[in-house]
Amino acid sequence: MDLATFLIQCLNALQYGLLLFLVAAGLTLIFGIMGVINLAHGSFYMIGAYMAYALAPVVASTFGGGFFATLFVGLVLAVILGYVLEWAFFSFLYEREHLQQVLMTYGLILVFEELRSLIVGDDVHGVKPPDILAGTLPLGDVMTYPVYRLFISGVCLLLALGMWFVFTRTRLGMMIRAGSTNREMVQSLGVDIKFLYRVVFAAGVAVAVLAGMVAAPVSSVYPNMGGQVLIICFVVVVIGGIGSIRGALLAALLIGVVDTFGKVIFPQAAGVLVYVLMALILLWKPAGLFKAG
Amino acid sequence: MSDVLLRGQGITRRWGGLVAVNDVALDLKRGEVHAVIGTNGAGKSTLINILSGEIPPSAGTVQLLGQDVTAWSQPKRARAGLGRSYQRNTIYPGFSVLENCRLAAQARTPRPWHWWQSAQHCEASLGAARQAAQQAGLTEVLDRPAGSLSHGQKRQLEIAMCLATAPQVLLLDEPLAGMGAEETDRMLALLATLKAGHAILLVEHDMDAVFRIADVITVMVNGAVIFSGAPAAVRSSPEVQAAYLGGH
Amino acid sequence: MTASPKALFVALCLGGLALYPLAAGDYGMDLVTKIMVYAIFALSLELLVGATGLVCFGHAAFFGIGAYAAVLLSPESDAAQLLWLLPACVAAAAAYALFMGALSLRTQGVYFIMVTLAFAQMAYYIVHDTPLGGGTDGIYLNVKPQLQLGGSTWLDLDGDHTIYFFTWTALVAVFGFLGLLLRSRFGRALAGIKANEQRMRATGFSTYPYKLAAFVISGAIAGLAGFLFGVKDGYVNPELMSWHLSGAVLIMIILGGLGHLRGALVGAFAFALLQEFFKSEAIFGAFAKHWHLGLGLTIIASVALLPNGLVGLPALWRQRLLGKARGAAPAGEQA
Amino acid sequence: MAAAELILDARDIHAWYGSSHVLHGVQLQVARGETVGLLGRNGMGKSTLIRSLLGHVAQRDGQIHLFGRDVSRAKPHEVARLGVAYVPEGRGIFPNLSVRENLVMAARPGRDGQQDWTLERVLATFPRLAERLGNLGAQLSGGEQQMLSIGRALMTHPSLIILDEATEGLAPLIVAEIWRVIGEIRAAGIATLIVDRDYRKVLARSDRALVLQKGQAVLHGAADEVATSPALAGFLGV
Amino acid sequence: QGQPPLKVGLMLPATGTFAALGTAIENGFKQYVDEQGGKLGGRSIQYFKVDDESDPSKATDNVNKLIKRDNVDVIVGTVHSGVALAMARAVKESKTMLIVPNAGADAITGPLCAPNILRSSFSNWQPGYATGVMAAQKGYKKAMTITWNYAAGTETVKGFTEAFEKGGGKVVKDLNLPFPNVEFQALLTEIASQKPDVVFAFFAGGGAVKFVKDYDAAGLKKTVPLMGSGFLTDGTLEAQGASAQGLLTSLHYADGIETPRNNAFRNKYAVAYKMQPDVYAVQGYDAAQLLAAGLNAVKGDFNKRDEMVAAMRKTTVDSPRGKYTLSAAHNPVQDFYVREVKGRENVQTGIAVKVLPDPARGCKM
Ligand SMILES: Nc1ncnc2c1ncn2[C@@H]1O[C@H](COP(=O)(O)OP(=O)(O)OP(=O)(O)O)[C@@H](O)[C@H]1O
Ligand SMILES: Nc1ncnc2c1ncn2[C@@H]1O[C@H](COP(=O)(O)OP(=O)(O)OP(=O)(O)O)[C@@H](O)[C@H]1O
Ligand SMILES: [Mg+2]
Ligand SMILES: [Mg+2]
Repeated sequence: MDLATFLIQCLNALQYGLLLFLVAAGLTLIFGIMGVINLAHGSFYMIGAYMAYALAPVVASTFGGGFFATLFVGLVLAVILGYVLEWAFFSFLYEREHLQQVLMTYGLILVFEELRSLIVGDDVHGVKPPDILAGTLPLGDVMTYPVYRLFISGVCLLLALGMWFVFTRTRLGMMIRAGSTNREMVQSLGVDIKFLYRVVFAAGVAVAVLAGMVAAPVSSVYPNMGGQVLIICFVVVVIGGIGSIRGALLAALLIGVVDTFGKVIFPQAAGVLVYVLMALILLWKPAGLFKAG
Repeated sequence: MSDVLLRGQGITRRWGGLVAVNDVALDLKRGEVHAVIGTNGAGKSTLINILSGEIPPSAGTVQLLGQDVTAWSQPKRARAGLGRSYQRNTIYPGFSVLENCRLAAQARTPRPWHWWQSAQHCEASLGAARQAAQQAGLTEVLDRPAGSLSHGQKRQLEIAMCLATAPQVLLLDEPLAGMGAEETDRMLALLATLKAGHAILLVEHDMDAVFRIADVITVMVNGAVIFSGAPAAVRSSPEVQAAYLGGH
Repeated sequence: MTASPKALFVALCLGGLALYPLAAGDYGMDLVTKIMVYAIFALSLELLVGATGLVCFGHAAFFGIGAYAAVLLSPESDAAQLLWLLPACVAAAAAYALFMGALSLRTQGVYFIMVTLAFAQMAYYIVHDTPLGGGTDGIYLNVKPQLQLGGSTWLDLDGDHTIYFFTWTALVAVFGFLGLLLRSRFGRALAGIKANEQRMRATGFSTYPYKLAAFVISGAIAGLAGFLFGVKDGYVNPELMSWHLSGAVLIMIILGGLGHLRGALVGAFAFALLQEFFKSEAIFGAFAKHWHLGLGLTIIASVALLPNGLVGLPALWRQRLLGKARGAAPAGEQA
Repeated sequence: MAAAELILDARDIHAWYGSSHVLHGVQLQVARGETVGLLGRNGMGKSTLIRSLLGHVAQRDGQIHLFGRDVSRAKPHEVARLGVAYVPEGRGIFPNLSVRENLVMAARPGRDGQQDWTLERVLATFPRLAERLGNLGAQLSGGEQQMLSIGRALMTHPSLIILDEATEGLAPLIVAEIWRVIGEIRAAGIATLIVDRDYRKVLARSDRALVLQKGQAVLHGAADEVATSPALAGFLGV
Repeated sequence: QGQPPLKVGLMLPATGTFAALGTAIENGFKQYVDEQGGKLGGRSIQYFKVDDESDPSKATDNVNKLIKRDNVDVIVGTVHSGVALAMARAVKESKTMLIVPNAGADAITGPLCAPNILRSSFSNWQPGYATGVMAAQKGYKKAMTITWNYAAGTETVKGFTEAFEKGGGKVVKDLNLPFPNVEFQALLTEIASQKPDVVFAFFAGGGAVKFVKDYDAAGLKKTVPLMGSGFLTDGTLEAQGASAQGLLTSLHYADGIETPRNNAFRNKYAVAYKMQPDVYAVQGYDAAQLLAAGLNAVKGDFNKRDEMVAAMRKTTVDSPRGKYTLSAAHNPVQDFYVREVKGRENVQTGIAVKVLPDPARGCKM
């Protein structure tokens, strides 16, 4: 591998890592910080991607807006969806055995996937990036780099920074983290934990949906797309250390590197490399790279 | 010499920059209640954790019954006769009080691999469990789920579980905390009878109790021992007065 | 007194299963054989999750290894000897469980879940990406194993009834074994570890060997289930090791009710029969195509209405009848 | 005293855990600025009474008025926002938050807008905490956690503070300090409800006291009357 | 007459990634049956359906539902190769007839071939081989291949390599990524650094969409021509948009086959199902034709199985794709078209290989 190729691969690794973080960010909130084992995360991501596809014409005809208007409408819908979901399906689960959440979210996966099939069908769709971001930049003599991917990286960094700030630097973030260990005490301090958690859940869903919408132009939109990202999202959150946003970002970048170079250098083992990485890291640091703090 | 059941030497533990336990030495003798008192955060619980093998020391050695056990795991030390209680409750909330004690007693009954034998018929561990529960004053609630006990009752159970393992050395971390007056009296009486065959380390903030029962008192401040001696000497030490007792 | 209705329930279930072939056709037998295999598989996981509190998300690896071993160790065009094939398959699964458990038990909680997943994925990719086991297409078992003693064949697993009763026997044996195991001192120690491992260590239990033993026993039983599956179908495929299957078996035991052996049994049956029900063209006509919807909604409803899984149903009814449903008890105080 | 405005008025409180009936019609009144001691042996229902008042017990019954508002059915956070702070037995520290975060997240101005319990003042009251500001709650010693729990309650500028075994596990010097702080709180006109095993101190510092026995109020009255009651020793088992 | 209806089991994916393919196959099959007035060989048809979920670990049970529960005479299925292999295994034991309307696993008409197993689609090797011929004819010398690391991918690539190297080219590197990973960037960079004359890709569904778009976005489409087995651009063109324009692929079906047979088929399909037919619909349609050929020969008497299979083996299927026959191993011997993406269509621009038989390696029948 010559230097130029190596550098491009590094860029690929970085970009893929950031994309992974973006996709896993919603899970970082709902699973990492709230402590809800949310298998339906992939479904939220899928819903986002399908929104980017199905909502665009509707938004265009009613508001005349483009990609960003769709994004906005999608986010509003996602917050509502998350809020209602928490109220209907999760609010009574916190006091129960954690594994009940596994069952609940598994049920939700099935329902969402089937509703998707009933509403938009089983076809594969593409989503166009917005025109201003549709260009490419030259990279080496034969390759180019799509601007939209840079945009994704930017969104991801902003999101990471924003999440990190809210959760470690604001009182709101402290209350949310406190709620994951002792709900009763948080209530005794005058915080409406039910409402707070409903809002955080909604935010988590919104972030997952945002990821789906932003990633749709590069990932395309197809049945079962949620199931495919689910496990890797958990891997990201767990390697990073549950509840740590820095950790998740670092983990995503690490996976990006391992996956990118793994495919090139050990193609036969590429599938297993991520898991080997996770096993090694957790055997070395049994609570992930960063303990939540 | 043979009466020294547990000996710690040069025990030190650092947490990052903080020296939680600083070069502490102490001997626990059979027939003696050795109280360790000290300000909050002085390192008393950390010391117990090191002696019992829960965390490794940064430096220092621990000898149990004349053997160097510094490298032993906690369960191994426990089986060799080292029992401890926790400052915070660590009971099994879902089990009955009796089962809590029985399980503790089971640790020293042999042949756990007899998988076809029901645990309920393990007479040895049941007997020890009943006795321990009775000693700790829990006879009336034997069949209650431990999780439904009041705070004070849970504290009693904590001690009962420790006794059920029939240890020779008892490391008790604030056993009286949360107990009412009556239970405190009973616990002190219990410790007085246990003393004969055991070496007891008692960490406690209830000074009335400490002065009633302790034979030796070690005072820790900021990880280090500032004083060690007979109760009367401790009470009259101005240093200890200033750092800890505050006119008690 | 509370034990006897439960024991009666289990006895009735197992007895009913023994009599089932009298009434069933080929397909029914086939279906119930499969469900019994899953029940054994679920029981093995129940030992870890329900009894020891170790949530293993890689259990399909042992299942798959048992199944693959059954195929790979069988001669190309001869019947394998059951007497050594079965132990060999179980041992292969147990060996991987020993390796996986020895390492992954260093971690705890969700991290444990993910490490077990990682090791299972490694096994998955080994059969998926190498020609060892036929790659993605999987491999066939040409001749099913037989039990031969003294020159005559006592048992030939090629036959619906034989495999049915062989599986049934295995199920009864596993259930009985686990039932005894959990009542024993070993089982109580596992329960203690589930409740509070730190305290167990302080009382003198070396918890690691206990957990490892539970892990290996569980892996071995899952291997047994895998063996039965491989022999029954005569075809194995990497998907037998995929996380989807690990997840499905976890769903079964949660659905059935954690912490009870009969929960695994009930869960396996409920999960499989619910699928059958919603997939049934006869009942749902063209909408059967969307069977996921019905299944998903049923699962959601069961979480909402049955906090302790299906085995909690009788208690719930009893409570209703006595009119004592005063709302859920408050959560225990924070430890 | 009795003429003073009642800030807490609880009547006929019942509580259940599952099917066990733990409180049988208890009355409890706290007037503005008053200190009330709650006594009883282990397991008699002191904490349950407190948790019922705060809305933490799911199965409860009775009328509770707080600052004139009916809170018989209120949610715990609504009760807290009326100006009630709670130092639970077992401390209830957030283990995954640092000491500073434990304190800062609780900060809230009082009913009348007071802001005097600042972080600085809490740290000055408990200097030990100042040294451990960056440590996680889980890393504190037992006594440090207790200080943190009290400090956190003060940060909410309560009008009524409920201390359930607040001195458990504290060194005598600190205990003395806590009693001094309680005195200070009292002097500042904050009402307090105290459960503590040192019944003499409780009675000495309270205006009124209530003794619980098996979920029933068996003694109730001015603190000095209770203190001299011949039955007291029997109820407390001393 | 008076014969009971013929029981046809449709084991197709109704859920998951391949759900749309399952629908198309079912539609195609039913269309032919409807064209025959709802009867084949004089017998009306009763359908039994099972969702195979594209999950091989459930395949045996699912196929047993049809064989043992519903006692069907014929099974039509499926899309996923792993599932189809399990089905092949089950029907070998039960002797139920199986017609495979898509799954391309070489083994089905290779080592596993059997009198009661037929295929109306293709073998993985075939489109790969045809594309290889195309690439060699274009004069490319140095090729790279890229696919998922699973059987369908590697078998197709094998076909391509065989033809391409026979035609004088050289495959310099096979790139792989684990199924169903869709992060191609690293491998695209690898392609860019090696600069081959042509790249051969095998992907399908969502992966195909993403690959073609990424290939274009990386600027490679302009510098290194991309070719693929037809699945790269089938059913995905709407999603791939401009990125797919001009791509050359090879398959046994294409748009713009202007034969009366094809036009009639397409018109009827569009009216009946309100969507355009694709290759999967054709394969389903042909599965029904194949079955009809057999049944007609025995006048609907399903007991004359040998006669029936012999008739099917000898028949010339008048498919919308063009006429074809079955090989001895029961795989279509068919033409492979050169197809170019124009707009939303894979337009037929020529024929890559005429009457291409599958080598049927390992078939002993
Ligand atoms: N895991 C840890 N990481 C960092 N610091 C710790 C940790 N555990 C304990 N400490 C610190 O070590 C010091 C000694 O703690 P220890 O629990 O031994 O005190 P103690 O003497 O038992 O106090 P108390 O009487 O309040 O229980 C405390 O300042 C505590 O904050
Ligand atoms: N979560 C619970 N579930 C069931 N029973 C409980 C629960 N908590 C407490 N109890 C029972 O309710 C009764 C009253 O308990 P409570 O905690 O109020 O006592 P207390 O007076 O505060 O005692 P202590 O001084 O020991 O803290 C006790 O008998 C106790 O066993
Ligand atoms: Mg301590
Ligand atoms: Mg209490």
